[in-house]
Amino acid sequence: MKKLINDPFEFVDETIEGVLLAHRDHFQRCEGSKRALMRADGPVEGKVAIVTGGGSGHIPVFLGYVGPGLCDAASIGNVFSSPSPDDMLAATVAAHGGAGVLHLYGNYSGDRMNFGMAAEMAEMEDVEVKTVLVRDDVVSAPVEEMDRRRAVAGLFFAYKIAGARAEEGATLGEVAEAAEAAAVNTRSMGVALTSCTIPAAGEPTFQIGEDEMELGMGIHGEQGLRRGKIMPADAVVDEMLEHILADLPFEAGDEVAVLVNSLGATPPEELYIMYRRAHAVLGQAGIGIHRAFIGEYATSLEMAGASISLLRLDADLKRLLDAEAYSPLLPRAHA
Amino acid sequence: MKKLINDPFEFVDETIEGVLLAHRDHFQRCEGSKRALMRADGPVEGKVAIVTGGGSGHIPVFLGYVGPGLCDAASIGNVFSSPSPDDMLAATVAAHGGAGVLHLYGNYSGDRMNFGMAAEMAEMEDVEVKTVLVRDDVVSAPVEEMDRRRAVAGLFFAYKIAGARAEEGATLGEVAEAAEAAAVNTRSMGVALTSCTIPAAGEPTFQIGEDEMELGMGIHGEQGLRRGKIMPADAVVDEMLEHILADLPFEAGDEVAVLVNSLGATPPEELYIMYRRAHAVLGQAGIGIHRAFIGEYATSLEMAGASISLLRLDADLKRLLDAEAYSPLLPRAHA
Amino acid sequence: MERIDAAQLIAFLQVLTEEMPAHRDRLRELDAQLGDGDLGITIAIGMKAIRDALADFPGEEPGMILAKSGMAFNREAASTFGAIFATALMSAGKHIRGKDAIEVGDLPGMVEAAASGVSARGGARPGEKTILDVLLPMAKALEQQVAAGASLPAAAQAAHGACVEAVAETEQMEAKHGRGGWLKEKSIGIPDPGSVAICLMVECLARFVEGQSP
Amino acid sequence: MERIDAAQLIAFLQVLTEEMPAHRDRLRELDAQLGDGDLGITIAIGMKAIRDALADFPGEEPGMILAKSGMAFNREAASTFGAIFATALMSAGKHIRGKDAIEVGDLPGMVEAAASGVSARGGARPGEKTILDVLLPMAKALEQQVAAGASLPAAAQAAHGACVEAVAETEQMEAKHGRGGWLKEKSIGIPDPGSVAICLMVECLARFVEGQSP
Ligand SMILES: Nc1ncnc2c1ncn2[C@@H]1O[C@H](COP(=O)(O)OP(=O)(O)O)[C@@H](O)[C@H]1O
Ligand SMILES: Nc1ncnc2c1ncn2[C@@H]1O[C@H](COP(=O)(O)OP(=O)(O)O)[C@@H](O)[C@H]1O
Ligand SMILES: [Mg+2]
Ligand SMILES: [Mg+2]
Ligand SMILES: [Mg+2]
Ligand SMILES: [Mg+2]
Repeated sequence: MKKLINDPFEFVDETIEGVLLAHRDHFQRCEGSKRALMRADGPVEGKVAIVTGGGSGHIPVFLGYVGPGLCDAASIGNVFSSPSPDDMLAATVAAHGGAGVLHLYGNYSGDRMNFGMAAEMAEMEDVEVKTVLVRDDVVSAPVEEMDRRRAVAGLFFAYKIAGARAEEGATLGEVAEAAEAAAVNTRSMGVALTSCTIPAAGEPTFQIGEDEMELGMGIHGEQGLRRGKIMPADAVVDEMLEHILADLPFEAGDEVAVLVNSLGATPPEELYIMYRRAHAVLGQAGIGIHRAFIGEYATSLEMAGASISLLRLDADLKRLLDAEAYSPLLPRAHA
Repeated sequence: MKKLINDPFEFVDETIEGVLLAHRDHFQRCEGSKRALMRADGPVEGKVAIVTGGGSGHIPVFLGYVGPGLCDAASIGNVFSSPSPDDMLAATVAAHGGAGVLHLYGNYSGDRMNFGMAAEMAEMEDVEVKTVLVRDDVVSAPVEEMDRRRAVAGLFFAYKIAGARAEEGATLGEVAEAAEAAAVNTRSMGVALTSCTIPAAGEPTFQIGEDEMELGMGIHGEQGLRRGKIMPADAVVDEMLEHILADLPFEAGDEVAVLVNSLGATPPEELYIMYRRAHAVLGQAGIGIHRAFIGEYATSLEMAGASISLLRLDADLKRLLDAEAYSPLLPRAHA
Repeated sequence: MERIDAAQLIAFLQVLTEEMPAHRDRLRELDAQLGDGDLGITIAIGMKAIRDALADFPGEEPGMILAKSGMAFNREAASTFGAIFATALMSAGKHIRGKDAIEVGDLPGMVEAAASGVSARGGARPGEKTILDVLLPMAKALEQQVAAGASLPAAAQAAHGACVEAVAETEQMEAKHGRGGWLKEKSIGIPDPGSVAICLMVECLARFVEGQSP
Repeated sequence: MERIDAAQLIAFLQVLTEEMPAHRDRLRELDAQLGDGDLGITIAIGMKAIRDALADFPGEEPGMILAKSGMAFNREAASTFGAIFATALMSAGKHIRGKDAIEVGDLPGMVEAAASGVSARGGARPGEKTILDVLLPMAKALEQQVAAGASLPAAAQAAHGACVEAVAETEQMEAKHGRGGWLKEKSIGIPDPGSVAICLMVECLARFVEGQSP
């Protein structure tokens, strides 16, 4: 384990401390929780608040998606583990601007159960809560069982779309609808070349050969579609897009946003090499590219690998995707 | 070597292709060169043009610093190798808006010699050229031999400052002065935990033990100050800041900008843990922090490690640092 | 020992929270095969959280101690297992509300309450490779023990035996929930990590009530 | 062989560009010890660039072929070494401008011209662990050979001998330029990679003129 860290059990709290010190104008702590942050200018009176959360180790997911045009607050747990209901409740109550709260997060059972408890408690405190789950990873379950699918980098699209809709002054129902529209129109798939190491575990989560890759792996090291020899980037992109395109399916004439995301160690150069191929494949399929996002949007600590996400756009989604948004932890080209 | 690439010898050209496809509104090729890009809206008539360049493998350095408020064009070479004088000349001529060109790049002999040839040729074509070299790595030579020092992530500050000054309509001499002011007030030091692998080489540039780190290593794997056992992040930051602070020296009452930069594989979480310590150490030393930049600003492919850079500010530098700037390849929090 | 009063429950939690972290690596490895490998850490952190909370428990009745232990666990080690475990302890604790000691006759009902709480929270049904698959056989074994007039140590022993068997049976189940659910048939052949953790806790309980008996 | 005309120079460049890439790994490793390890790749790419340019050379005189080879090398494999090597070849080429063949008597002047071009471009002085430290001894050896009336093969052989010795001497020098310069005294003990590359090229030349001689 080669890391620039101190006590592995202080990893999360020290990260949050650093984030707060570096971006004092952007974040504040939510009252009553060490593990929940919100916009410095929150709660925004009269606006639907979007609250997210999940395990640590995925920056910019989740804290990095807090900001104008994005989420209002996030609670984060230990590395790759759900936050506690207490922290989620603190975020929910703190961010509430009187217009209700959307719980928008990835479809992981720990998060779902704990957010479920938090939502029950919030409702006892008279905060209206709706929930939308992102479930974009095509290999995690067949399309007929979409509700069992896990979330990966497609979270970005859901945050961006829902955040813009809330900023427009929409109601809780409308914001939830926009978030769900983003969720059902997003498809992703990843590839991992190396494992990451959870600081407190001290050992790689999984073993993988020097010449192997795993297609479809989840962002916590969950098994993917298949383990095989490393292939050239173009072949990897082809195989990923084959699964992604067939799943929705995306069709000639569709317009999409493309996200090529690094899981951590994979450098931007490789993402651009992948994007180049994706651009060609989509062109061949008659699918138009409205906008490309390339960089670190959802990581797995220092894992080497990448994911591709497509969001099928209509006029509404396009408007929301193009709206202004800001967070100091996000790649610049996000809007 | 675990990489998502195709032919290693096409690595650079495919990266550039991807960048151009992904950011069509932002970049264009410079006439006559496959390895030089400029602002899509360039040349900017009447503005001093800033041209940079160097080896590939460091994104966002160099292409990522082309944009409004930053550089006007960049030429890039093979991985970790200087661009050719032809490419530098193409960038220089294409970006020239009639007000002269500043060659602003890192102090590496290959770049210096090749930019030297390009500048001679540009002057034969009646383009006035001035040159400023960034030389921020404190361990690469003693302070009395500052002109032998190499550049690392401190490039960011020089681009940001010079770019803002040029945007203000300053003359070539004034822009060069601002760039030099940034250069002489910047100090950096890095630490590497792993090597990177040049795609065409196929093997790690250097060997380093599973429990070792190298303090002061350069961004191409140039030897640093000392090889030793990995230390906790706080101790690493303390040792780096000791060298950095003593070098200028930075003193109580100074105001600085802080850059904590990932060399590639080191995740943002670790950068924030380091920043947290840097914040404390600077506070203790009575040094004020005007602004913090945390993320990937100058990388070495997939190397694990980080660097810290400090820029000592005065009122002018502060104004220039805070000015607007944009590039789709830069972390958001850069201005 | 025939009853577990508040002081003894605290003593037991002391032993439990000391012992469980030792299984960290085994649970981590098991969980890594089915999911993300965090369960070992979850248990270690959660047990420490209970341990840190023990000082606040004197004066509380056993039901409340169980509920607060669950909440403390999930506060510091929130996760699927944390939520499920907290739900189980809260449900079991609610079942003995008002009692000043746990007697052998309370056990079947407590475990049944835990099982139905877990099922309500996570939507799992028997045979889906979750801790339900140890809770339900354990409840059944305890009922039989109580019906046969068994002592607390004997009942705990039998519960542990049922657990061990039940864990072995989870090996052949296909996971439907949590990360294991994404593996589908590939999840077969590995025991359910959460169930292994429960089994280890029951083993510790059985040893505790045995060791303390006259 | 007593003279190298344009056709023979092209033939030599064919051999050279075929052989040099084989030294890739050795040069990479040497350069990695002093700097960034790219020299092996630089040589491989640069040599390929010259090879690809060969088709354009017929019709050019030898001096122009040298100059264009240097430019082609540095266009595709720009680097410190590329700039230095291009400068060396351009300076040597300029020295024989107008001649239709290189004769043994041209060699000392060509190498001296290369050395002063390199020194002007990069500011290095003798003893600073750069290719100057092979170019200068080589020029001296060639001068002696020419004064003694040596044949072209003999002179080339002697130049290579001088190179080998000079490379060995660079081991004891402290680097002052390029990446090696940052290592200071730690650069001692390793031969200068750029000089090793030059030496390998001269060896190839010596074999070429030997093999082709009657
Ligand atoms: N719906 C559920 N009901 C009951 N137990 C569950 C459920 N889902 C998961 N579990 C238990 O939780 C264990 C995994 O816990 P944990 O590692 O925290 O989950 P994850 O890391 O996948 O979020 C499983 O082994 C299983 O025993
Ligand atoms: N100023 C100089 N003059 C002459 N030769 C030089 C000079 N600087 C470097 N060299 C030569 O170039 C070689 C290194 O080339 P290269 O690997 O391209 O440089 P780098 O990677 O450090 O930019 C050295 O071994 C040395 O022989
Ligand atoms: Mg987990
Ligand atoms: Mg180099
Ligand atoms: Mg788990
Ligand atoms: Mg080199």
